[in-house]
Amino acid sequence: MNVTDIAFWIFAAIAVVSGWRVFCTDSMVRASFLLMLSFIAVGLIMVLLNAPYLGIATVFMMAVEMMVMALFMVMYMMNPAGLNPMMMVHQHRFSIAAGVFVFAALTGLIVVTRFSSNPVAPDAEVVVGLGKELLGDSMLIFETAGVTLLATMVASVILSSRSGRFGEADTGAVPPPLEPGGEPAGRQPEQASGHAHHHH
Amino acid sequence: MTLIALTVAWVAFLLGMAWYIAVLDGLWAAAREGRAPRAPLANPLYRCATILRQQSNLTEAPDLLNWRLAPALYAGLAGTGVALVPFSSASVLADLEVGIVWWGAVEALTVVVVFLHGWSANSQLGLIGAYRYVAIGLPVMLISMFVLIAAALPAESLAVPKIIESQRELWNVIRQPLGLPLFLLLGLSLSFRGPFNYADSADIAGGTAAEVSGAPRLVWEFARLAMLTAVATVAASVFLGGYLGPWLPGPVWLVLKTTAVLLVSVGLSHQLARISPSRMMTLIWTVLLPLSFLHLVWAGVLAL
Amino acid sequence: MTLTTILIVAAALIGIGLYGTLSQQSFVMLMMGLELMLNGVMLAAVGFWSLTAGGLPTGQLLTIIAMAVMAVEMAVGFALITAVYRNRQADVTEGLTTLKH
Amino acid sequence: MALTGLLTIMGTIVAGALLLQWVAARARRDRLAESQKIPFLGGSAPNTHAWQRFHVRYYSMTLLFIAFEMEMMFMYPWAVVYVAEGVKALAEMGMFLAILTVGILYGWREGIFRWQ
Repeated sequence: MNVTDIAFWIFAAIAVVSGWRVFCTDSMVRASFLLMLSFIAVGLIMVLLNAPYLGIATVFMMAVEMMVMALFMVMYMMNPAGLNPMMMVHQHRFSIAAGVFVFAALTGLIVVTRFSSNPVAPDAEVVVGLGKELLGDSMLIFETAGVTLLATMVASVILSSRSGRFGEADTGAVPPPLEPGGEPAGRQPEQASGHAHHHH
Repeated sequence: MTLIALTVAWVAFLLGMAWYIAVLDGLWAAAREGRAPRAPLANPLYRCATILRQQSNLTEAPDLLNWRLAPALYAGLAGTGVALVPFSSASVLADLEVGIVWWGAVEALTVVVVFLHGWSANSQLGLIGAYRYVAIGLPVMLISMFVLIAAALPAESLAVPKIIESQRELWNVIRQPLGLPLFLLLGLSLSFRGPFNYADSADIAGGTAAEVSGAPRLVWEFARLAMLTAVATVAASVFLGGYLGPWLPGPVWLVLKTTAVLLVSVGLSHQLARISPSRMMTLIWTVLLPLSFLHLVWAGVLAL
Repeated sequence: MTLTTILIVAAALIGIGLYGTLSQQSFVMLMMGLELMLNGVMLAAVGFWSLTAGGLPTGQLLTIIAMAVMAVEMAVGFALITAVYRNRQADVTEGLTTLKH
Repeated sequence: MALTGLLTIMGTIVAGALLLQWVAARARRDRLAESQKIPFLGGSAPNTHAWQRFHVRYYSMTLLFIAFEMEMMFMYPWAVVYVAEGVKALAEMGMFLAILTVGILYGWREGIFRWQ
């Protein structure tokens, strides 16, 4: 076992254990940063696999995404810090069984399959290769990704922004009732949306 | 052996530069108040001793693990930032092929660490600092990435040593004049000083550090200074040619350039006024980001 | 570090992610499960690229596309959660019953 | 291995900083009274925990940011081959950035760079 192997096993253990702890911790902020830790460990494994660019880029992309994830946790969770522990799960046994089954099936497949060995040369200029690919044969993929990202930006702004051109986005919104067919429960958006001048 | 020697050298460099920034800050404060500075060189050390003698504060039910980890990780990230920079053409601690990508990761992780620091105290003012910092820290990152990518164009590489070597004839600060000022703004944001002090400002009683005293506070304040040092070291290498220079040996040039960049940064942080976070966010997206686009186009056309 | 071990680690991540996706009630935690599955997929893709594809550039591109999918999923997912929350104040999957009636 | 130096300096500094905090905590035996642990609010007593649902007023910006930041993934490899590929690289990235800039302009027009 050489240094690379030891490093791989450490990173792999971090990735799997922190990925598992995501669903066990009560604190939502901890959960999103545990997921980030899992991504960072996978990124470092990628560096070991001769993909330094992809690995390090995973680290920064995921750090940003999990930061935003943590913000949304605070916005949408009753109890973002897990001060009173709770499990919010459904079909729990089925989910565990599905997860274990998929892992076992994949592992079985992996163990019986024989993979051809054609490793990347240690001195290969992988970033240059990626750049050439982006600007050459895969140019259309690259530009399509641009359009896709534009569509994402526009869609997420339309869906999430409150102050639209046609008035506030939550005008007329009704919270769900506690019982089916009952009275709307919780905050009434009309009263809280800054239209106090209607009452004059 | 070289690994250990370089690590020790970089940690010593960080400590020395942190002391230097603290001295500059003291001198600046004295000049603003129109009084003669008292023991300006020893003052940072007195301050260290004072903080260390304090009791470490605790709050009700904090996230203690993250609260103690956040300052340590922040300082560690600053350390990995300087590790990318070579002292001379032969000595680089982290010889990463994708150095400036790692620098991007340092910026992103800094936002995470500062948020955690403000979050884990379970105190209102700390959280306000944390939320504000994310609003500014995220978009500022884009600007610095554009600026660094522009510097990578003539070097045809993402490694910091190659970017330095590409400046043998002409430093990037002349070739790409907008780069250094934009990058210095990032430095102020990463160590939240002056116009970019949205995390630890006085209007929220110290923000993320409002509840922090004793050794954790010492580590936190050191980490802020170390992060500014890391930014200055990277700036000195990417825009001012790093260890390149006539007559003197490489490491001396690097130290000289870093101290000069730090002097300018500290000056900016004491001179510029702060605006409200929402205005700053608009300013970043609508003024600074287009400026960095412009900078990239300029660098691109020049590199053809 | 062989391809087999890498793929088993990836399979473990996918399994845990699937568990999270199926079991979590809250929208945001459900997305964490999806992300964890994509994490495993990315690891497997880079493993194949590095050890059997001989460094074919398109293999790296595949990973980047997976990452882009993740970014799109997050941005649109959170935007949808915001829209749903704004209109119905629902933050768990059980809160959405429109399709049942 | 490229990671060795990076992880060494990170480990050294993080371990040193944690050690300092631990030693300082061990050296002082006096305990804080519970009343001293109340979060600082300029003298007034907090009536809620700080950790609760919070309306982060720039959430739309963060979503736009996630989508926009993806473009960095394409820009780094582009920068490496830029000189070799020449005008073609400039044109392709110009187009890509122009497409994404439309998104930023749209977001600006919808007012997402302000507090919502």
